Amino acid sequence: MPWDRNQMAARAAEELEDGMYVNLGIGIPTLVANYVGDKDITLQSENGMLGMGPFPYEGEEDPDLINAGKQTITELNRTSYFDSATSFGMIRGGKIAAAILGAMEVAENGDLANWMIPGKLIKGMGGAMDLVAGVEKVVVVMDHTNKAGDAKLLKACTLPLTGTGVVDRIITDLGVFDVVEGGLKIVETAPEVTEDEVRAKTEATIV
Amino acid sequence: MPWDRNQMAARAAEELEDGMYVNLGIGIPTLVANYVGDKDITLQSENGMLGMGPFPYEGEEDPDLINAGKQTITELNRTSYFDSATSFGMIRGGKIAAAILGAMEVAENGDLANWMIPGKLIKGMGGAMDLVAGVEKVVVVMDHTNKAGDAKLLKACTLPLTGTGVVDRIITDLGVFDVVEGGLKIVETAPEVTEDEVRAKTEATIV
Amino acid sequence: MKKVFATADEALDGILHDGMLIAAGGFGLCGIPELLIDALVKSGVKDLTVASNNAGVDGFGLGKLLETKQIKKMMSSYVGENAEFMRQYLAGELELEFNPQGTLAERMRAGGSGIAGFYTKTGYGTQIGEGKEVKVFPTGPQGQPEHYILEEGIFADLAIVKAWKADDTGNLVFRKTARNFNPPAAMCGKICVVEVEEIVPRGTLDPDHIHLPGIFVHRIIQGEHEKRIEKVTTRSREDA
Amino acid sequence: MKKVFATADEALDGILHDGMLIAAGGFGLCGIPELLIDALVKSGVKDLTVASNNAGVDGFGLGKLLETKQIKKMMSSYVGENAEFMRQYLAGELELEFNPQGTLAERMRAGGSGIAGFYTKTGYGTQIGEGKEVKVFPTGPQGQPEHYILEEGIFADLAIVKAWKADDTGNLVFRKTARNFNPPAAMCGKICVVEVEEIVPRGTLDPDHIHLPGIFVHRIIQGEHEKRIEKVTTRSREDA
Repeated sequence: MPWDRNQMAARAAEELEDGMYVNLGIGIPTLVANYVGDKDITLQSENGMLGMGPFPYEGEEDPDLINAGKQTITELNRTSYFDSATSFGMIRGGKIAAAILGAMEVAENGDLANWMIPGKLIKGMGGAMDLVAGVEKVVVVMDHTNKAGDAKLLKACTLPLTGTGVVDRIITDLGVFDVVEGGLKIVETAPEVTEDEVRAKTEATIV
Repeated sequence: MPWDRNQMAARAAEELEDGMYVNLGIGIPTLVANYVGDKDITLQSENGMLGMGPFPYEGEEDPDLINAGKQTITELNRTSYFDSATSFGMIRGGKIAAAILGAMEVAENGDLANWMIPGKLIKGMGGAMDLVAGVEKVVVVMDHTNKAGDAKLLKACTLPLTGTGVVDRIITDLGVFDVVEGGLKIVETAPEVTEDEVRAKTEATIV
Repeated sequence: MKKVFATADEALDGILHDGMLIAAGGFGLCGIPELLIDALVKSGVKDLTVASNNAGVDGFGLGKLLETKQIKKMMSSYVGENAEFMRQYLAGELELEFNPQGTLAERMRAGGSGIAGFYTKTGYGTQIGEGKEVKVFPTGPQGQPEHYILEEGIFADLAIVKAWKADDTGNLVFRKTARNFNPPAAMCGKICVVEVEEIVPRGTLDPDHIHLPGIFVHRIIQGEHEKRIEKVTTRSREDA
Repeated sequence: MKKVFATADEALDGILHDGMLIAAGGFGLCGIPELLIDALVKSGVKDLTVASNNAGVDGFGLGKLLETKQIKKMMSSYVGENAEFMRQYLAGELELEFNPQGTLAERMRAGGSGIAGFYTKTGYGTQIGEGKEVKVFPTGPQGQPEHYILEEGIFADLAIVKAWKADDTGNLVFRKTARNFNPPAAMCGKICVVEVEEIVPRGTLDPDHIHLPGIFVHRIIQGEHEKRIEKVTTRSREDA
């Protein structure tokens, strides 16, 4: 049985260790915050905050306090604020231990595409290019295939890249995969998901 | 009669206009602060302060509050503190309207030497290279000749340079000089100092 | 040198010209210079290039300047919230230069700090790196070579910025994540105009806690801000 | 992740090795990490390269590490206050790489910010520019070409820093001009050890007014500081 969104987020949370500073992307990665448990994790929001707290209670939204997904949030007793230049200084400078991001495509060499579909969807890379270039460990959380059932783990990305050779680990609804020499390595599969099923739905070389 | 140190500083203060942010070097330039009168001048200290106040009263020295010459100083109601990277950001970025600096030698093309005498005196350039590269108007205040009576306004500097073509105006004990096409132009002379005397004590071309 | 002006119109008077490059602070709709944007709409200045992380939303923030077609080109990292933007871009009516978010912030800081260019790994091997100079530095964990691309400082004709408080010398304090791009945008403007919620007397801001010193600020106005929230997201009290 | 250590010796335990590159905060004797310098002397670590604006004075600050000859090379902008420094340098016992003060600060910030190199006008046409890449950018007032030199980021093995206050997550606040080189030095260290006058409970530092977020800080100690003044300069009350 493939993992649902929350199960994928919970699995991604296992990647995080005590004391880590972590950046979570928009979408499923945002849910990871719900599963860190007792671990001492500090969340960075690249618009200028370390120590991101949960969503505010109704009526307590502050327009001056949002995350990188533009959602209202709250602060914690460890929080600090800073400007965007400093924020990306720490990102590029390798101070963030892990980034958990969504993706449109990942290639077997770790190339990542998650910022545009030419002629169709133009959103922009936001902070993703800086994150993948600077952060120590890049974990991608994504559906294993698109809605048409086509593979999103490819031999080579077809969409414009966000970064080259930057992805370390991929968590999909079907399992967990590491980018290694020669292709992707299956670390584990979701319950009742077989390696054959994974191979059938993956274009990338599985080693 | 040549100007004394205080008269040179007073003359240099005339270069400053209302609203200017100004950096004063060590030595005679520091004295310029005593002569700004009612003009709304904000002094920058490149170790990380805008709005430098006077020396503290005895017993009120604060080890955390010094100027770039390492002297104890005070703050004003306009003061802000910042780190060295930001401080030199504003210097290189052209935000400082004027710098008043000392010099060992100035050449007729505006070259400045004020940071070392090879094999003899090794102090370092401190912030001077950044100041002359970034500040809009660079005014040098210096003795016209050295103790041996040799010219310090030269055709070309003999000492290692602080910057090339950076000096706009020079104030010496003998007068005020602008760096112009072809050499130095006498703007004014100290009382009873003749143009002949200036020419005799100057190696640089006077146009 | 009086820096305080009565209105946004007056604060922009005499410093606008068609084709100018404007750096704008703000992230999404948070910390955006709403009053100065309205004044730009009113001024009718056109053919603008605007460096701003986002382009507002339809009908608010920089979205207003897109509707009036006063913007010729945007330099941004993310424009996903703005349908009119997408329409103009796909129709070829608007130029768009994508900048990774950190590159955009650093380019602004660089321009304001006398740094003409800098080398970043961000964007190497992607569209963003195409046509840009590549240089190798031995910055890997054991000194291995890594690839960097050259990005240039942004030197804007005008910066428009929103802060929380200012004193009359232009010292600024920002509030929470509304700081974002405002300090780097302010730094890179030849002229920097700032709107604040409150102008306070000199000496009431702690000099240790001024986020942007007044030297970067040329004109200031105080005004009422709508501070629209883009995505109200809450938890219910029962979750607690 | 416990960041708070009991003593400077413990805070440096296991992270020192001969030949390492250390970035140190402070300007003159203001805001220098005096306790960590003492611990470095005690450790006996040697062949150090130290990036620091100054080299202390004879017998205090980095001057202590010069006396014990633990420093092989200094990267500094100004060393005029230190006779032992001058003696070792003129005798060829010590290497010295002069960096313009702003270049040194920016090199530290760059290294800590993933910027491998940057172009500055500072030092072009001087000894400092010799052997460095020159590039022309059209940054003059009317787009005229201007010359810049390439300076590289400093990536230090260790940063030693003095702050005023910290919380136990490493968020730092500095006081007045004792801030100076401390934030950029902290940023460029693979490991950053900080000494403070006071460790305060979480939540007591205003999150809007933290000068350096804890992410840059790995180890913290609290201790008594001598805070020696280099040049006591006063005015008499009669002048008032």
